[in-house]
Amino acid sequence: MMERYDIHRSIPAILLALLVAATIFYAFVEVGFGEAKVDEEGSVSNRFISNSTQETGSSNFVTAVVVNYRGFDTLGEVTVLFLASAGMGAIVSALPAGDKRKRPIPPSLILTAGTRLVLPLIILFGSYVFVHGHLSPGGGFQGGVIIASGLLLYLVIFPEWKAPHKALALSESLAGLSFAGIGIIGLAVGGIFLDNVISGLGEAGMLVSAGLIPLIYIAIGIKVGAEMTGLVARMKGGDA
Amino acid sequence: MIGIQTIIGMAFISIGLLFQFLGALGLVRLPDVYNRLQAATKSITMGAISIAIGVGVIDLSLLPKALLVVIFLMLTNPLSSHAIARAAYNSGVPLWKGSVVDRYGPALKKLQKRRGRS
Amino acid sequence: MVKRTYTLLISIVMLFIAWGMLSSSLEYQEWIAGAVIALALGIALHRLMPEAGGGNPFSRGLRFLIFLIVLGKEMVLANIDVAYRVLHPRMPLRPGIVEVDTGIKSDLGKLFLANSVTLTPGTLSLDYIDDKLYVHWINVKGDGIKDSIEAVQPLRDLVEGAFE
Amino acid sequence: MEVTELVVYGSILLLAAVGIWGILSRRNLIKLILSLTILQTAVNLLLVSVGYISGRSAPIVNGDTGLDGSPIGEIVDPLPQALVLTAIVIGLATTAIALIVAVGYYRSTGTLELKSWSYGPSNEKEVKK
Repeated sequence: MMERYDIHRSIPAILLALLVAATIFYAFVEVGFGEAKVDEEGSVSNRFISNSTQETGSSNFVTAVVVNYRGFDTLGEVTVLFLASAGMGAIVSALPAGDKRKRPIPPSLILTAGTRLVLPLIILFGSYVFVHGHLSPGGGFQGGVIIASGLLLYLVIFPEWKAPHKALALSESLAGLSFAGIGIIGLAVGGIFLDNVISGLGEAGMLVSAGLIPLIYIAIGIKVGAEMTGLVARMKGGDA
Repeated sequence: MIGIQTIIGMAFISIGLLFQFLGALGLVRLPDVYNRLQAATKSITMGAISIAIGVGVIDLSLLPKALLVVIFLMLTNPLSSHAIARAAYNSGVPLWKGSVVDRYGPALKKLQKRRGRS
Repeated sequence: MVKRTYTLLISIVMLFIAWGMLSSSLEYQEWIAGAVIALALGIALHRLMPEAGGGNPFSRGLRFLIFLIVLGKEMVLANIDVAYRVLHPRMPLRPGIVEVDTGIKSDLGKLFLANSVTLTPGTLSLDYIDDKLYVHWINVKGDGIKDSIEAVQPLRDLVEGAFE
Repeated sequence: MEVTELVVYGSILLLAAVGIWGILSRRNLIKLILSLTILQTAVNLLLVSVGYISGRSAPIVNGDTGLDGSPIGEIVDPLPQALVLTAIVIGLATTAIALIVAVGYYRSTGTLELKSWSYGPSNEKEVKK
């Protein structure tokens, strides 16, 4: 059904949108774009910038903040993602079954062979991104989503493929457990949950450095990859 | 002082941009989906590859990554254009009226008949 | 069985080289991590990879290199061809879809043939039905039925040498 | 006002306006969810741009210098970027839930249009029909 252009609804909507845009402009034009606000003594960012390389050993400041200083928050974030995935599973199982439409045209040989050749490379790239989370842009969430996008490609090309939900759930919970377990190691040794107890290990800038941060990011990568794959497979519908 | 490396890299990037422009022009000028895809795929693959190599030449530490991008583009870009062309044909987009021959339509019909029977 | 082992080895080496290009560093830690990940992914996913043909890997690799060089040359020619057709005021087109009996059997060979056909001048691969490749050809020679093998020359022989 | 500032703030305002307009005036569920993600993008862009400092490099150390060879302290503020990373993940979770609700709506009603929830004089004809 084509959506009609509805003047009664659009004019107030446009006015409200312009009002909000004007408010944002008015509020943020005073902030000062591109000014060095972090150099003030005692600001949180300044504390992170000047100390985090020594304290965590991570070359990437964003990773140091996300996984070390706010690691507990990240654990909550991963939990939110897990809840979304579980909630989707619950909703899908309660839905009425979709109408069985006519079978789509099967993919050609070129596409299937190409997918089979490219998929391992995509998964390798995803692993590269989450293994190098403490050295370069990227990390567990991004790498996990790259892996899931590769499996989404596989799901599109081979529609008959049943996602192995049991294995996905197993790897997801094992990864989540190891995240929490690393946190408890910190609690046991350093007295703080998720304390980076071996931060001195390795030289900054090398692959083996930054203590527990790469381990946590690997766990997050596996967990996010498994969750996203399950989420996409459920979205496909049918037999979830 | 601009080094010779930068000049070569910039030359590669300029050639790539030229090819990209020609591909976009072909997308506008050529008559039907299949002819347009021909121009778009070839020019845009070549243009992107040329730009990647140019970046790799300017900063040599990026060259291996640029080559990996080149390999990936050469592997996946033809695949996507093939998928678009096939989907267009299967959903009934006609060939340009000046086309001389179409051997695919009859073969596809035969295949569908066979699939429907089995 | 021999072919499977061969595919496994090839895929591990391919993944390892890809890792090396991604990290582009000479640190031994990177290479160890790459070896571990390539090994794991190769063992887990080698059943998925299209099977490589048997035969002497070195002559095959050499032929693959020649294939890549010719492909590069053809890509440049293809772009000049596109430029000529697009910039010509009357646009010399004689398009059509032709059927080519390529005679290539392996999945990998078919994939590389189809991809290279798309990148060579004037042709775009559409589909494989019963081992016959259907090619959209922008400049059909003759009536498009007898001489259709010309659409996939000269890369067909190179693909056959490298993958069959 | 520099060109960068104009471009960044201009795109933020444009995205926010488009998102709000879409949420208020569209009735198709998929378009609603798209508008929501556009609005999220605007907010994320706003947060990152607050942490931007002109002339400084990305918050990553490469050996003894920053990524572009500047001294170590010369980086932009990493804190908003970490915050936005969290915001993106949470936004993704909400989008996923919204999409599955849309799938359920489609399966039970056979359409993605929010007919019975809409208001205004232009809809009564449709209801009668």
